Amino acid sequence: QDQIARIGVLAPLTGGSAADGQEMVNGAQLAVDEINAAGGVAGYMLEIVEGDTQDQTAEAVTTAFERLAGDPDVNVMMSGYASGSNFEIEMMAEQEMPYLISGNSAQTRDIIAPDPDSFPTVWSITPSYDAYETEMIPVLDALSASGALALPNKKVALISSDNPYSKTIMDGLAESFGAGGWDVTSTDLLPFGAINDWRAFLAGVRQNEPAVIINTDYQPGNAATFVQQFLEQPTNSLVFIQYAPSVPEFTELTGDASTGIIYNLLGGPLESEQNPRAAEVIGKYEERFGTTPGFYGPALYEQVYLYAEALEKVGDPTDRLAIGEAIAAADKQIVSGHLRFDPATHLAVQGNEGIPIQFFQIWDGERVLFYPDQYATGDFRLPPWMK
Amino acid sequence: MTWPGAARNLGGAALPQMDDPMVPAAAPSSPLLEARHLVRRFGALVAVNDVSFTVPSGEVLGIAGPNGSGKSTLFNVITGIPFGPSSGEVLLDGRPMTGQGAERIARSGLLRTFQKDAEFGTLTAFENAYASACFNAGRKGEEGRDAAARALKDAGLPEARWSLPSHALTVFERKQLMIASALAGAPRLLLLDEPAAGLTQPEVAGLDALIRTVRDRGVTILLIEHVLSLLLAVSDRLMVLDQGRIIAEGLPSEVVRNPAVVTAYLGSRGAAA
Amino acid sequence: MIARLLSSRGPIVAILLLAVALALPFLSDSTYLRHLMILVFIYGIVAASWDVTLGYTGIFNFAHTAFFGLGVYATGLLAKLGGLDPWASMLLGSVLVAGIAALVAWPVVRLQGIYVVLVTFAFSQLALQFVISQSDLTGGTQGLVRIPTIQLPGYNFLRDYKLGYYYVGLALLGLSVLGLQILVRSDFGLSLRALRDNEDYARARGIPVARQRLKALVASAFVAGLAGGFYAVYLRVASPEVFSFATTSLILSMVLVGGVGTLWGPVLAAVVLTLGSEALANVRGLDEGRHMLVAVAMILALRFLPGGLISALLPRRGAPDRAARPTVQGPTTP
Amino acid sequence: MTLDALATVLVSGLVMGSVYALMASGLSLVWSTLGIFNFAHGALMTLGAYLAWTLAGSGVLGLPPWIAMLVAVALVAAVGVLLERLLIRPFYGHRAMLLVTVMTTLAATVFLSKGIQLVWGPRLKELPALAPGNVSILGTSISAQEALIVGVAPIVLGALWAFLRFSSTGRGIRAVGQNPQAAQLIGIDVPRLFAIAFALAAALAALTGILIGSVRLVTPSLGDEPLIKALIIVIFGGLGSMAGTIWAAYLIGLAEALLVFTIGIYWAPSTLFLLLILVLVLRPQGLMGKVVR
Amino acid sequence: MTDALEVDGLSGGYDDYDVVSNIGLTVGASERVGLFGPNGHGKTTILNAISATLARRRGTVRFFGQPVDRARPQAIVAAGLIHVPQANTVFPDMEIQETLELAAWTPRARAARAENLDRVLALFPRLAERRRQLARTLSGGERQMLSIGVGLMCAPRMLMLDEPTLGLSPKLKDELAQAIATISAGGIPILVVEQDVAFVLSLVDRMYFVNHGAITREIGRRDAVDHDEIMAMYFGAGATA
Ligand SMILES: Nc1ncnc2c1ncn2[C@@H]1O[C@H](COP(=O)(O)OP(=O)(O)OP(=O)(O)O)[C@@H](O)[C@H]1O
Ligand SMILES: Nc1ncnc2c1ncn2[C@@H]1O[C@H](COP(=O)(O)OP(=O)(O)OP(=O)(O)O)[C@@H](O)[C@H]1O
Ligand SMILES: [Mg+2]
Ligand SMILES: [Mg+2]
Repeated sequence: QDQIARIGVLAPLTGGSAADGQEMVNGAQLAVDEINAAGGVAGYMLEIVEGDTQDQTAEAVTTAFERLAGDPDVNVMMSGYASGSNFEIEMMAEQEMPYLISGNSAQTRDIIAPDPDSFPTVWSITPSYDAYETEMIPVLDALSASGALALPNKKVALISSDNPYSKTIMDGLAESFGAGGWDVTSTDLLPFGAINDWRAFLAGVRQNEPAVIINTDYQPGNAATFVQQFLEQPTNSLVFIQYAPSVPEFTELTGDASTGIIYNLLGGPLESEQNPRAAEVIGKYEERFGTTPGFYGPALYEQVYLYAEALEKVGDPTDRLAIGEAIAAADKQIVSGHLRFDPATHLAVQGNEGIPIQFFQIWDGERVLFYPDQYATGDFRLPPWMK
Repeated sequence: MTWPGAARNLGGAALPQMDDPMVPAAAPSSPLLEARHLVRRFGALVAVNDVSFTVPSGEVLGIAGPNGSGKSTLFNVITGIPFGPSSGEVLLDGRPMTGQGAERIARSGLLRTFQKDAEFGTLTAFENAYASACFNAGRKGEEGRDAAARALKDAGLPEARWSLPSHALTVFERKQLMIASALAGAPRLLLLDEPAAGLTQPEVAGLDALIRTVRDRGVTILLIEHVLSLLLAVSDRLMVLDQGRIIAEGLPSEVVRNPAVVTAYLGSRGAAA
Repeated sequence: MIARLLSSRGPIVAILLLAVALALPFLSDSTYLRHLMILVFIYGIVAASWDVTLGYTGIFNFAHTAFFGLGVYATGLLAKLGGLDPWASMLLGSVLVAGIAALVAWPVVRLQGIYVVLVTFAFSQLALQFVISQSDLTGGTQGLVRIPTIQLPGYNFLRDYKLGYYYVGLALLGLSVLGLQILVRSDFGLSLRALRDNEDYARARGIPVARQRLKALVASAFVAGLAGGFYAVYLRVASPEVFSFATTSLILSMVLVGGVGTLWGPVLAAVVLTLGSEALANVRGLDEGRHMLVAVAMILALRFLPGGLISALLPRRGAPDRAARPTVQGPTTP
Repeated sequence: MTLDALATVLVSGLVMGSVYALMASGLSLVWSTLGIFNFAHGALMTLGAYLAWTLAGSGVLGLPPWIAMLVAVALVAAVGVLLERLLIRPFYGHRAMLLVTVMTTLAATVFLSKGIQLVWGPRLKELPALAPGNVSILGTSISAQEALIVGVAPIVLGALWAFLRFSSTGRGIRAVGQNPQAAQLIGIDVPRLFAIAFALAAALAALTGILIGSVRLVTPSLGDEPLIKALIIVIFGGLGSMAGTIWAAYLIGLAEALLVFTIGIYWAPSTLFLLLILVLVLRPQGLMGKVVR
Repeated sequence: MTDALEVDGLSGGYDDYDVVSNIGLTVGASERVGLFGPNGHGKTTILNAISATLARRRGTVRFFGQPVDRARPQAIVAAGLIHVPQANTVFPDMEIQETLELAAWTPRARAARAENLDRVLALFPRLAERRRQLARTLSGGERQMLSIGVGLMCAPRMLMLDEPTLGLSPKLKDELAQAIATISAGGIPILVVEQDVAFVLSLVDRMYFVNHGAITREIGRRDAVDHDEIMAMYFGAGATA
């Protein structure tokens, strides 16, 4: 008697990013099953259709999109990330397809911001990455001020691999450090891909002994190698690595070696007593699939709920514009904080009242959230190699 | 691919065409080919060692010599295929050929066959000959097909075999084809490397006739051969190499009596021949 | 000419296929199917043109996908940053690619057999590295998005359920294969096959080996560039994955499964492989298994159709069976 | 360049060269004997590393690392035999054998690497080091595992070279590659030697995979990049020349280290490619290859 | 005493057609037998069928009384029936000496390696001069010498030679004829395919004429056919070659 509303999930199910892809589908499935068990929404039972974006080539993504779009029951699509450039946003807009996405928010903004009204159905639950570039210095200053950290100098060494995410962040960091009166001793760029040798960079570090070392390459394998090679001959520096330490694999690979490493996250699960939603969703996921999710499982879980609530309001899944409008009006607590959308960029609003940037330190394999204060689960400690 | 045009045009084509513009009449005044101090080294080995000779137009010059004496290498350095000389030079009609690039040399009329089988294996026999007419003699289309058909006929390849891929031909047919394709390319000097090897006696006799026909049409010929009956029958002059050097040169009947030639090359039985 | 065309079964099959292809959009209004067919057309062109160098000329050219990729970027940049009309960008882009191919050909025509793999492969890596490093221009690893698309007066390619792209793609495929067909059947094509069979012998018969190779490379690169141009205006994005080894091996499989040394074989294989692997994509839970199945199918096809898929449709002409001599061969250094 | 820097470049070039030489040797073996490029070589490396991981400490069986490595190598050798039967042997004498086997081995790569993803999942794995700790060579500190590779490579390569050159099976393998018919006629069991050659190459691949996997991390794409490098080295080293391959491996390793030092890691690969093209234009027969005429 | 080689009802060919059919021939225990006939009529194919280098073959082959028609090529070589193929290039990237040593592959041959090597190098001094030269760079005749040398290194109990004189100089041909005579005088039977009728006549006891894939005539030494008669045979058959 129930009608069916299908949700197209674009995800890299095969190839190098298959782990992420699987998590996306799992997260979505978890939410769909819950909603269906509760009787569906607005007379509709939800169902997931997968579109494999493989290695994220343009034609693979377009093919997956067309395959999903060809199904008349698919009136919404979502993804953690589908392509490197998010070009599929345009195709979504052409078909007025509601599209929820969580990755690559810089690309999303670049496509949408020039003309937001052309994309009424496309929304990103991740905020702008600007905070990655600007929040670092205030946090460091706060740590120094509190006496938790004594920086021996104002030198920082930066390294990145050549991908838009890491490179943009490194360039932004270099700029804000420069503006903050820091001496940026290096901004090395490595080719994108597996990096097995960080020693050339580390040799420079040992010469300059900067107070802060920042690696914006986001790949956990590379980061693990980086940590190991740094520890061969550590310097008295704070080590910051972008994104990678948030992935469970990183701690598995490095074991105790990663104790003391810091990293930050924008839009990741905000696991704190102040945000019980995160623990709840992650707990459900672990129970169902037996593994700890990263960000994309919970993200898709939230996206399905966002859609379900919009559908509840509108009642008709084929009224895509109305669905898009309903999503735009969202104002709720999700795993990563409080979600509201910025109409100028269609991204989630960033900030301690919106989706906050979270700083973590790894200690004995645990991730300790030490900033922002209102969500903190512990304090920053001096890494074991520092004096 | 078959060439319907070829079969159609065959009937009308008179076979030996002395007035063929691509086959210039003999110019007795100067030698057609002149080799000056040709040397080819392979590391320490000197395969061709200071070889000089001339070939007047219209002659059949036989070349003999023990195995490994440098005969094939001599052909290689003359034609630049696959390599030129270490030093020395080759002149055709007084114009230097050496260092010109193998295909240029071939197009100026120096066409060779190979001791080992060589053909365009997946092309039909006819296409093999046509490719030569087209690219070596610059005869395209109808004209090239005529030339190819004529050359194949001259070489004696049965028409029924023309549309077979050449790798499917028998040993003898492939030899015929190799000569036909050289003929189709409008040779002025034809260099044959052991064309009679492995042939039966009747086939050798056929080759004998073919060489004479080609010669009579004004093509000068260099012939390497170990089948003495053929070599002695068709050569106007005979040159014997040993260890890269010319050890005898002259009329065939005289050269075979030369004691140096007998010891190095002919042995007892050969001398009797 | 006509008589010769009709003398074999190939063109008849081709005309039949063409009729089916023309009618397809009327038989099904699925944009998904049309999209897949457009990809088939693009890959068909790339694969068929690759076979001109790989199969007909015997050049181990591993830069073909790079030519395709450069076509994508050249057209994308000309249209987006250069502000040129996308049609003109496609054409100019392919001319540019042909020019680059001439540069690559310079060392390639001088090298023997397998060394060509190295140079062409190195070139495609260089091309990729160049595209990635010039991120201000090309968008780096992120790629170039929002490439303007082709337009016809009064016709909107974006709101016609891909009908327009479908026919443009089909026309490009038809024209490319026809053009290549004329090329390989000409005297020039004959010389290519000749020098492939025996390089030294080709020289001995007056064929300018280096020059013919260069021309073959340039011609096939031009066509690949054209396909790249169409790819760019159709998908409206240029991303570095077009240079990837995965793309190369996908198209290579089309050439080999379809039949080396034929033009229609690769096109046919483009249809079969694209539609086949997509059909498997619809089976849920097959994920990696689907690629494994395709791999097995490919090996079986190579094993049991040594002349390629095309040989299942068209028995080879001319040579009787004995033509294919199953002799054991040692390392071939063509 | 200071003496210190020179030492760093030398050591890092030596490490890279050793890895390259190991990678390329198996590929070169198959190329110079069977006359094919085995694109599955990289996937076999990966397979070896995963098998060793499963057998060793972190995996199910918990064998000591050395034993795990040997067992994994043997298993992969068996896979090699199977691959030769299914992918190579049926195509002997095919008119485009080189290309067709490129394709079948590529298909095998897809099959193996997707299979590896299915079995072991996409997450990274870490192999226990055969030699833990760090050592210092010429004043440059590297991990003992890397030092082990530097030490093992010449031994393995020397043994392989001597085997091919002096043992009768080795000579037989070379002969079979050059002319199978003639080999048959002197009494060589051609199919058996083909299988041995392939098994040996697969074993070398597995060994390399395990050694690399214990320096880097084990991922489903562990063998991809090494395969490309190895391919380049084999071609550059000269066709069918094992000695040339090994020289090329060390030379390219050193050149790369030098380039990384002088112009940085970003442009080093491209520059290396350009250099290779230039060298080939000047020496069209490869580094050590003979003129094939 | 059993014959060295007994072939009965042997057929063989390529793909799906037979090139030779119903071949019957024998070679006595110390006999020299010749095969001749027009080009392309199946002489090589007969030898290939006997040495099992042809996939497709039927009929019986006995070697010193033992059936070998089901045997694989290496087993036939191990038994001592050695086939020296026509115009073969041996192993292009191996040195002469290495090739000859390798050729003593079977245990029986390895036992006699040093001795056989001396014999071969004495027979073809050119090979001794060029021990370190790669086979691919040899001249046509030198390559032929190497090919025969390889056959001799296999420690033959019987030799099958396919056009051994191809490309050899008259003098060398002579020496080869003598060598073959010596070898066979040592008790090794010989089956030789040859186009040089004079050569073959001087060498063998008996000859078979091969025409259109079948043996159409047997000529004994006592039959004393002369040159003209042989020419007539060719002309009768050769027209369709
Ligand atoms: N590429 C090479 N490298 C080394 N030696 C070579 C090379 N090519 C030829 N030779 C040697 O040079 C000598 C001359 O060879 P060539 O082929 O010219 O002899 P030929 O007179 O034609 O002999 P045949 O009558 O046996 O064909 C031979 O001893 C041969 O081994
Ligand atoms: N590998 C092959 N595949 C198919 N046909 C072949 C093959 N080898 C030879 N043939 C055909 O078999 C027939 C007999 O060939 P074979 O080589 O046995 O003749 P032959 O008498 O030895 O000739 P020749 O004196 O030229 O060596 C020929 O028609 C030839 O075309
Ligand atoms: Mg010669
Ligand atoms: Mg024969």
